[in-house]
Amino acid sequence: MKKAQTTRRTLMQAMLGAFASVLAGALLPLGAAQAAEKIKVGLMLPYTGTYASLGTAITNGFKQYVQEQGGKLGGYEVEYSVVDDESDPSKATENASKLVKRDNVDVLVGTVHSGVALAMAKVARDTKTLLIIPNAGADELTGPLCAPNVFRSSFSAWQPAYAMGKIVAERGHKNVVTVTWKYSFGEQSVAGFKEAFEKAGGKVAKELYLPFPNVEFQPFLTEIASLKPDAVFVFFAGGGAVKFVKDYDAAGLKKSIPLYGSGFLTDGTIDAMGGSGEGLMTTLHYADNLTNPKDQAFRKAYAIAYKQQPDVYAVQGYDAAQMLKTGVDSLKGAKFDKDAVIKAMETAKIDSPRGAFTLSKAHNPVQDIYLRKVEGRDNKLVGVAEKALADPARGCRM
Amino acid sequence: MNSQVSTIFKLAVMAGVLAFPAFGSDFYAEMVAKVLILAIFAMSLDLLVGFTGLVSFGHAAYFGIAAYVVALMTPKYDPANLWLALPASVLAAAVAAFVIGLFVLRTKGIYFIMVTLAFAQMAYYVFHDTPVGGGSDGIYLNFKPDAAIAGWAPFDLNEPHHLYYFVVAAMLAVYGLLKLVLRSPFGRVLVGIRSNEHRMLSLGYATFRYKLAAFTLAGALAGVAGFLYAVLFGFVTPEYLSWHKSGDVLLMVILGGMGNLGGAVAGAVALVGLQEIFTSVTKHWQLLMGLTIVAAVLFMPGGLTATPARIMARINGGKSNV
Amino acid sequence: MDFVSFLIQVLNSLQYGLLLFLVASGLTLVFGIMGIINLAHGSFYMVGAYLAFALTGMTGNLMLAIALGLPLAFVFGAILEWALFSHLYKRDHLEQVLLTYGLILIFEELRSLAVGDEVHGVTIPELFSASIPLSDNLSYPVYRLVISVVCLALAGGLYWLIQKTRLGMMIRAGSHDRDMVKALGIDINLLYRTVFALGVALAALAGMLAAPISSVYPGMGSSVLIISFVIVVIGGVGSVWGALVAALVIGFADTFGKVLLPDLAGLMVYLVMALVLLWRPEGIFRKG
Amino acid sequence: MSEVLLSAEGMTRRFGGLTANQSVNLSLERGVLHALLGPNGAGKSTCINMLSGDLPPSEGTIRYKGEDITGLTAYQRSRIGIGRSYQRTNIFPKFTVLENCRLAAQSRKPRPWSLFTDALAMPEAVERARAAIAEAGLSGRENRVAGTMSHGEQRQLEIAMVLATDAEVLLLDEPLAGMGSEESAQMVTLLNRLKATRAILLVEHDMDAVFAVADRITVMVNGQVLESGPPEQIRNSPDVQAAYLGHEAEHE
Repeated sequence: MKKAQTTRRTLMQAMLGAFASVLAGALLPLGAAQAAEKIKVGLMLPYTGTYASLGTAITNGFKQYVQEQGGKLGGYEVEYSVVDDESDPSKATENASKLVKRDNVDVLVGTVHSGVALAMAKVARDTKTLLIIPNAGADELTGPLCAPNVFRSSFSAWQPAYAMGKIVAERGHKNVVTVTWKYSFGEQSVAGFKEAFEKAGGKVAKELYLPFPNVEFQPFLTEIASLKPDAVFVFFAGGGAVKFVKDYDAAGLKKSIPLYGSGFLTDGTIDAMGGSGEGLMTTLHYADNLTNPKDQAFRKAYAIAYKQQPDVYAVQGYDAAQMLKTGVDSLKGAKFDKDAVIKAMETAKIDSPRGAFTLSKAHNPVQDIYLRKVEGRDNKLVGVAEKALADPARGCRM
Repeated sequence: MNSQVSTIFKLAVMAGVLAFPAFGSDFYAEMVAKVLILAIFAMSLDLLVGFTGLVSFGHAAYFGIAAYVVALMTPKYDPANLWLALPASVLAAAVAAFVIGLFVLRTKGIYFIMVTLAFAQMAYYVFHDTPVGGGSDGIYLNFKPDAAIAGWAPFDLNEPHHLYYFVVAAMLAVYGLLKLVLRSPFGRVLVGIRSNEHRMLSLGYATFRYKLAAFTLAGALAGVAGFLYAVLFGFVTPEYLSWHKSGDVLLMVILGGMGNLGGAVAGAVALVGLQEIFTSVTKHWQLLMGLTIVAAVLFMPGGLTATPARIMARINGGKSNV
Repeated sequence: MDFVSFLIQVLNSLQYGLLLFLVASGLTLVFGIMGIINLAHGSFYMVGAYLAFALTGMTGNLMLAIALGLPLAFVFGAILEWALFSHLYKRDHLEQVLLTYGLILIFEELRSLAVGDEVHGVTIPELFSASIPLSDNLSYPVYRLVISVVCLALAGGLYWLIQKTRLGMMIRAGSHDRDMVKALGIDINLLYRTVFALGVALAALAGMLAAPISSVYPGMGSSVLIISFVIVVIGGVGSVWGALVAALVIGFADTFGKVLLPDLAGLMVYLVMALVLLWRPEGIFRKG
Repeated sequence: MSEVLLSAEGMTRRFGGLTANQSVNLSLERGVLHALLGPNGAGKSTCINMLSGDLPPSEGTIRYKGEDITGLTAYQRSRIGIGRSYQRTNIFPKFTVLENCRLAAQSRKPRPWSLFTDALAMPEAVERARAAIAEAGLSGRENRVAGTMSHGEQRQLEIAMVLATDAEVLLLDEPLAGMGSEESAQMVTLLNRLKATRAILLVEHDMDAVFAVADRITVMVNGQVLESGPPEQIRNSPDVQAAYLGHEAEHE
């Protein structure tokens, strides 16, 4: 009994304390006096749930670049506000406005999940806050929903898929089946692939979709076997990617029908595939053995700082910080001026570990898309699939 | 808590809520508005769980459906009309609740819990997998509904303060409506059903119809909450219908104490408050949340509103009533 | 669909259904006998999968890992029953829902703290790593067949346990009338603890068996939870036989739904459930 | 001849292979208290459940005032004037006595659409409830919480609730069960008073009470009617003595 009582009391106390602190926070005039030499960065990324490791890698990459600059960006002290977005779109607008309205951040950085990123973009547009998206690939973000204050340091779903469409056609495949989850990212990837592939004379025989996050692929493998296409193109990520590749291999299809994937099929998943991924070809804006010195330095520093190898997510975080720095440099120590920062960022050339890139009119990277092949535990570079590929930014009126 | 103290307390809270925008920042005003909307949501569920004895684990479906209806009714470059969009979204939630109710109310107990959950999942997949609602990415509400009646606009929801007081008014209206309904003959029957449905049948009540009516009303009120939520945040996603949302609202009801409208409001405040605190403490905040829930179930059977009385009883040397 | 493909799809349906049965059987037992609604059942599936990953890493062999992991899961279940669930029998379903909802959050975070958030793979034991050719280009992994066989064996084992043993007699009595079990002088606490631990062990076993083909990843528990609920609803609470039939029905609905009605694939399972509810609100095999 | 209110013809109920009631014929008349006797498992509860609509019969016809009501559900039967009480006390334990009866009375004119009217401000139901409470002998206890009353009072409340529904046929399942002798005597007086204007079916174990109040007795054994007639006839029937009393002796 006594124990129960204590628990209850501490709980009550905690709640009272919470109430008081919320109240205090509510009534304090926030961010009235902002020191000119500081810049407030709001990191809104997933730190729990399926994408937790991606959120961590992006954060690490971002902070690494800031560290390399001596803890400052363009002379400005960086102050972080961090929110776990849980990859939950239903909390997204609120989380974003927490950073914007409560913490008065100068820049929003986030996130992985496209649905959450769309909600963040909405908040950014409404509040005219600068937003840098370090992963989410939804085409809309730099398409119909593009905005002067919204930037992306990663890619659009269309980019790697489009590049793969061309590659698959070049490799002589005429007749392809696609498989992905029935959600926007999957659908956009298939659309990008189909555009390039059919332009080059191929034919997508059938588009297969399964409900997200269902991973029972067996019926589709059976269907693929009976359709007998020349090749299969897929988009999956995380646990679904691992399972698909393993099932595809175990069904014996890997030997007879080559499998191609867009982007993240083989990122962070090769180990878990346990050999089934060997030889798989994918397209992305990063690969494991790029030869540029920037990448080598980056990987070395990252491995030392975080005791693990960096991945594409870390690169995207790193580049988000680089983009911000280019913008902030233009201020030359003056008070944070969003419009000036945007202007500088738009014309920036980012010296990324992935290779230098510029930004399109819609603020999406114009970048090389690499063709990679799984060898051992790495996505080894095969070559450049598309040089300086720009997202068409359909629907962007900027 | 005797009724006088309780009334004074409620009035004081109300005064605080009304005066809040004058002192608090926009962000916290938005948060209070969110809490009030969730309070509507929790009260609507309490009508089922606390007063009728129907533990619905799929209540988020009606919340989400209404949210989608207002989002879909809003043209891309224009606002929707409030006086059309609000009734339409509430009606859609009510119709969905009615149809689903026809199925789920045939079951009882554990079945009812699982079946309501499953139907909510079905609604979730309708919005997640089909293009009607923008799929998994959700859709924007670019403009808040326009309150104009024949050219005259009594208020403007784009004004944060107007929106805030609109939410306050809606919350008070729902609270008042439920109070009235609960003391009406209909409400009395619901409470009778919760206590002893079999006896209600043998007394001549068509309990199925009453339950269906309650389920539909609760769905409609959840729709009011969903509508306001969509308008407040301007973004709608399938996650509004997910079973986590249904779990959260159940949590509010039980944290506050079932069968008590004030408790549902207290539960909404408590849940949002706890989430705020825990997320500020650690990135593993869900662990704290889980532990709190487990502790609350084990040690606070009556919920928050019953706890002061229990503590008083203990302080006064009353016998243990755990 | 040609005839060979059709046959293979039937095989896929059976295999998927059997795996679902393994997860749902523990759930329906705990529901039916103890009257406990347990949302954390999916978490036990996840715990099983991570156990398989961790123990395979240590022992180098999945079969050894299962041999070690199964008793661990059983003990884990017994402890959990003692510490938490035993306080719930007299409470209403709502509180059970909440407590087990809280447990989902706790298990998920503990998993994150203990092993991180990466995706992991588990190797199929050497013995079962081969494949059997089914058509000119499609073959069927032996391991999947092994899973099906194990699931069938377990279904048989459960049938035997419930129909032929003294424990089973008590379980059957307990699911009908709690007071009667007490009157018979059976230690109901011990009975419940055993049944609950058995339920946890079944879910964990499903997770361990599935680990090599599904891989091991955060959030994997909640994906099986809802589908298990649907199976229990269709089959009838407490009926192991019902769970088997329902799991197979879902296996077929899901498999053929994806192939024949791809636009409705996500809804298929729930549509089947709605139809069954119209026909029999208490599930196909509701007893008494 | 007195007015037949409720009658059953060839009423049969099977549970799987078991026949719980086999072609039971029964009729309840206004002004007559009809007792149903029988050992445990004779099918009395099944019989009353079929009459009240809690259980559908497998075969047979049930008529109310000459109309076939076999297909009506429990609540529909209550609506036309068939009320029942339960063997295990079946009240709303957390409500007051008045609210228990008021809910019962409200069922006659439920007015579910008057959402904005205070149920307590609807005089009709409250008055009928008070009248029923008085008739059942619970005056002065209107504001007691039902669950806190004595067992005997709760049994009285059961009856009061049925009365509040204005039932013309009362199906009473062991209203004397678990009562002390004084309480039983009160209940017997009450039953005698009630039967003047109503038809009553009394399922009861207490033989003394049954012979004291019943105008007619039906004895069931193994799901069948063994004998039916006035108390004298039953008391002297060798069949009843052999089957029923002998059976009862085994139990004791």
